[in-house]
Amino acid sequence: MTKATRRGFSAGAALTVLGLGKAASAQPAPVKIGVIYPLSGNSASAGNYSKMAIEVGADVINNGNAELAKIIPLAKGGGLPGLGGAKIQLIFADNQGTPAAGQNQALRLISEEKVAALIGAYQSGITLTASAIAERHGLPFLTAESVAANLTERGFKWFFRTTPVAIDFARAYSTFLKEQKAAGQKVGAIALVHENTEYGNSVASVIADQFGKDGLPITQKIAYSANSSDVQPQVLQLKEKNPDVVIFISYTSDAILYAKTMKELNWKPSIMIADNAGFNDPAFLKAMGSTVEGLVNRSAYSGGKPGSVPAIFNELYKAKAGVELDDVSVRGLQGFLVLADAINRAGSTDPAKIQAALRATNLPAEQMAAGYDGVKFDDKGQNVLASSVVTQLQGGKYVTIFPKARATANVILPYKGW
Amino acid sequence: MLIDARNVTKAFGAFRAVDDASVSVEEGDILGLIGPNGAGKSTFFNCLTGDLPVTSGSVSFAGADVTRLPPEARAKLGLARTFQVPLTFESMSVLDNATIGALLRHHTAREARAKARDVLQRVGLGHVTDAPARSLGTPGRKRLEIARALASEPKALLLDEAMAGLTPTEVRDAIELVRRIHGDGITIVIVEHIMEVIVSLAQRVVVFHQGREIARGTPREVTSDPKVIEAYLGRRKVRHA
Amino acid sequence: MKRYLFPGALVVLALVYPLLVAGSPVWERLGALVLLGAIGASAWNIVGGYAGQVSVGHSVFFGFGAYSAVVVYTHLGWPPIAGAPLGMVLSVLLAAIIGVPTLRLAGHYFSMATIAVAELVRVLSSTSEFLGGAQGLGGPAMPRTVFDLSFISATPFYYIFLAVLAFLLGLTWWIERGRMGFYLRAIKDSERAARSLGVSSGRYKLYAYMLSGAFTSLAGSLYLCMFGFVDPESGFGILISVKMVVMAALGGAGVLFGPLVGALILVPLEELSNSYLGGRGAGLTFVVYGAIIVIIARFLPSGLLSLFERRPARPPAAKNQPASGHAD
Amino acid sequence: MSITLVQVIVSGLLLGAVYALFSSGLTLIWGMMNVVNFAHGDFVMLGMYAAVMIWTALGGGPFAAVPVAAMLIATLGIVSYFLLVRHIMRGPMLAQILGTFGLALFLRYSAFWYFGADFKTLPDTIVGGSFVLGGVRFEGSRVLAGGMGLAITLALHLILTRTAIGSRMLAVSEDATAAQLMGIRPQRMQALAWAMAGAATGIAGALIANFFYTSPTVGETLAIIAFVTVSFGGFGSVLGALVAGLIIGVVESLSAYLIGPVYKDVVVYILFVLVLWFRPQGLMGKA
Repeated sequence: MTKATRRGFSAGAALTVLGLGKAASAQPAPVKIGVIYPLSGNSASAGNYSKMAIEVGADVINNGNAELAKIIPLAKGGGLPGLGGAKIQLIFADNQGTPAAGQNQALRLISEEKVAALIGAYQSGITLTASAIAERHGLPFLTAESVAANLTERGFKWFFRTTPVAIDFARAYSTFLKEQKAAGQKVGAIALVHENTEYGNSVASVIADQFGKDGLPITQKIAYSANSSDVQPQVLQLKEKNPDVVIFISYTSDAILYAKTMKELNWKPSIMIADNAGFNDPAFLKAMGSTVEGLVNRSAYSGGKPGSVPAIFNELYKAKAGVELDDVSVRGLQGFLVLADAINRAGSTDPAKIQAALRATNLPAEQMAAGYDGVKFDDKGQNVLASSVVTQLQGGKYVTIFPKARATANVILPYKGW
Repeated sequence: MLIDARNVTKAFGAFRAVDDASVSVEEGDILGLIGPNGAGKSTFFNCLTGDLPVTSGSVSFAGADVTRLPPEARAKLGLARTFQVPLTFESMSVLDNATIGALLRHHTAREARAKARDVLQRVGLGHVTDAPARSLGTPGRKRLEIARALASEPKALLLDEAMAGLTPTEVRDAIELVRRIHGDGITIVIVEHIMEVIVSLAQRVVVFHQGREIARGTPREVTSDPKVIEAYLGRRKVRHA
Repeated sequence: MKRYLFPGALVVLALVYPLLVAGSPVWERLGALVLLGAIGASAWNIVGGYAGQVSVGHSVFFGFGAYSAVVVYTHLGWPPIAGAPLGMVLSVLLAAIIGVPTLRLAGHYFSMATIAVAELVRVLSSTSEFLGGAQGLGGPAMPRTVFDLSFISATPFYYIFLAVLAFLLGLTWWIERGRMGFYLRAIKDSERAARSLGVSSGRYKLYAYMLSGAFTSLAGSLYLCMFGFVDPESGFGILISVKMVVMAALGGAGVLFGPLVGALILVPLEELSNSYLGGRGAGLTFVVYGAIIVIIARFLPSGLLSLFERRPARPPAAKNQPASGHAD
Repeated sequence: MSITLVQVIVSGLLLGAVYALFSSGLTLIWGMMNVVNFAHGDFVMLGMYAAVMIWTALGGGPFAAVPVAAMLIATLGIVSYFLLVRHIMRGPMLAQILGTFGLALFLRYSAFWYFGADFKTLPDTIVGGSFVLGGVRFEGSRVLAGGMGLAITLALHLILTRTAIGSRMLAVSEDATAAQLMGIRPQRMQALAWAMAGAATGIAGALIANFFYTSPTVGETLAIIAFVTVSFGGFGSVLGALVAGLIIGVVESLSAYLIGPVYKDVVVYILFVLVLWFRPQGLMGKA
């Protein structure tokens, strides 16, 4: 345990005692946290899973979890000790998948609901507009999953990001592939298939840059529009060029179609990498899990050994959502935990104090629900300890295979498929 | 020669609705176009107004070749028309309907409206100027179409079956109206299959049958023409069968 | 002077609204959103309502306006609002390019062609590096000068939008009473009859389309100034177009205040239902929203303002008018 | 021609037949009543959910799903007709957009509320895998959907043009008042048209669900394709929708393969606008 957390722990414990005394007479007013997610529209699936993950997080803080309490101080139950045992109240808002609704709801949460801080909003464009309102009103906004690079380049004082960004993914893939090359796998030709909205475009261009620097040849780049009704032509293009490695950057609906179509047309590369989103969606795994055995993915969710923070949260989440934690939901959960920790340390719902506490955040790896090396923000509000692991689908479940230090299983190549 | 159509042919695919028809109208004439249903007279009529482009042949109006001109350009030259099934502007008042026509020669809406009132008075719609056009019955709509066309101050007025669907009394009123319009110096072309109307109105008549002109002359001449009788009677026989 | 009562009351209410809700940023913003919606729908109304050419692809102009504003900021460093005139000029040109081939189309074909053009532009914009591709472009993150229109409160936007809407409605009113207004309504009722009376329908439809496009573009620029971000979906998406149509139709298309009334109903309905139901994440917002639209369409197919229309006689049952009957 | 190109064309044709199938209901309503159903995509979506439900709840395959979906969506069509469409038809064209768009949102989010936001797919074991013919691979579910698409679209076309009931429906579409004088009840014929369109749409949904993902918002994607297909083919013409569907399917596949998937929609839209430029009434519409 690091110094910082031990201090946090003892201070928290002391305040809990005080808080309990108060609670007997009057329960302090709950701390409201505004949560903006796509709860309708095309990304509603992801939004609703993240919502449940955050609810699990809030439940742990409000009502406690004995196992987690051993590792995470806030998991003792009884709310936020720093605020006299105030419970956390989540106020959810639907961004409807539009930047306008995202901003309107952010304003409502700030001015009507008087939330202490905001978290959201999944799509980068919506995070951009929603956080602009928070900035003007001087209220902390934390994004747990928007990866667009420009978000942290705006000189905002109230904006924080816990998630790794595209460059982190790109480095992870690059290192992983170089390792595989050294181990004798062929990586002579790499194809990049990406959907053509913000997510796919930005990640693809960062990967292309990084691979260029690292001498990994991208021989084929296929952009396609999300929500395609047919992906046969794309798969046929791949089949023709027959690259050794394919990296897919796709949403769920497309991921399903690619998996189906590759099986239909009976073609597979020797390494198939899927950049998260679609291929990690519980809906995708439910539907297509058996046809993409051996798929390599990146994830912020690393599984972990029984008794670890991710494993315990996974059990809690599974009981609520009926599916395992995945990359998106675990990032949302982690973002929420960071925010709750900061509010607790701030000891107040005063935005400036929360902002200061967020700046001072220094959480160690073992407290992480996500597979980060910890949480610590730089001047721009980016979590410098964010990282992702590389996972592989083995026996219908994702296991961590890279980096070595976190690996829970060995790499099995070539890609098996169906 | 106010209207001069030469060798007009209008084909729909292989079917020639009008086949090589030539008709000319002198200024101040009342010309009747008659023929049984499907004879091509309405198609020919629409070629004159520009609603249908001709397949071959030429049309000139007031000395200008208008063969390739759209209907609105012909209207500007002074060619006005009514429709077989009245196409009144249903959402507007009677006055506004006529104002649209008057706007062709009047610059402001105010002047056009004054002109429109005047014309409505003349055709006998002066008492319903503010009523919505959709409240009129068939005779009213036909009258309104005539008023609208007159408000555009045309040289020639082309009437497409203006009497169809009217009662005998209404037909008599309408004939009276057309006479008055003609009296104001407006050339009239009238498509009709009620023979009585043609006989009492037209100075000259052209008879169509199966897309071709089969007879022309005064009403008296054509009604005694055996070809015309056959065309009409032949058709009547079919109807009875 | 009963006919001035409604607009008069509306004007007074519009002027004092921000004072009535001062202190509630959400209600201040709601006022601005209503006006912004009304500007878009009123602009659409010129061609869709008055001329009866139902464009379901007006997002093309909206997106041009929004992108023009953000592009002058991104590439030239100007305040976004400086892009508004550029957007309007480009939209007029674009309207001419789109209008000439599509305005010849009758009824639903025109609607479908406009959808196709808007989708085409949306897809192309997402491949354009210059326009920020699929990621979209953001306006100034921090206000640099007052011209960036980056206000904390929505009230300045409210008055800017109100001025624009007043100008647009005034212009529409002036057009409605003049030659062009008569001609557009005539074209809507029967293009064939209008042409027979010397109305150059193609030209007037195009004028209406260009004018409508220019103001829709202005709405897009104003949207960008307020929200500070546009991407292909929020600029050119089909939902933007449909909302304009629905607002105008709901209030009364081809009626001066119709779009405003539509916006007064729909925008608060959308915002409030999202605020109260959206957080549950069950999609209830749109169930309610959809049901209300259906009910209005069912009972007032000509829009809410038709309630106040004087109707001396019932219209005859709708009949199928042949588009070009040349029966013999 | 390379075998890959043949594969691309075959996949385009099969896709096109499906486009035709789910557009035929739209064109029927459009041609018969001059009503554009903006909720059409959501009718397809409900047909898809019917298939998903039958599989997950009862373990039934397409042979159970197709008739059930047909009946369900036909019923939905009749209900929509009597409760909504019949009334808005009297109003201006805009009322149709208003009413059917409201209906679209209502149906889409009712499904969202009931089924959740998840993407659902059917296992491809329901309709046996795939087979190879002359080097070209055919997938069972697509062949089934494409084949039934062709069959049902043609059947619909024949019903409209060759049967007594079809000519009655056409009579109503041309002049409802005149048809009434001839003893035809227009409302009955129109309700029947909605039922037939609904049945075709439901079948389309049930078949598409076998190779496509099902989600509450899938209808939006499909609706735009259907609009383009129908106006491309000429509204009211089922045969036109079939031809247009096949053309669009092949053009999409070829341009995705040859130019790039991002541009396939661009090519289709440009083609569409060009077709309307030269034939404002669509490929097979009445002039």
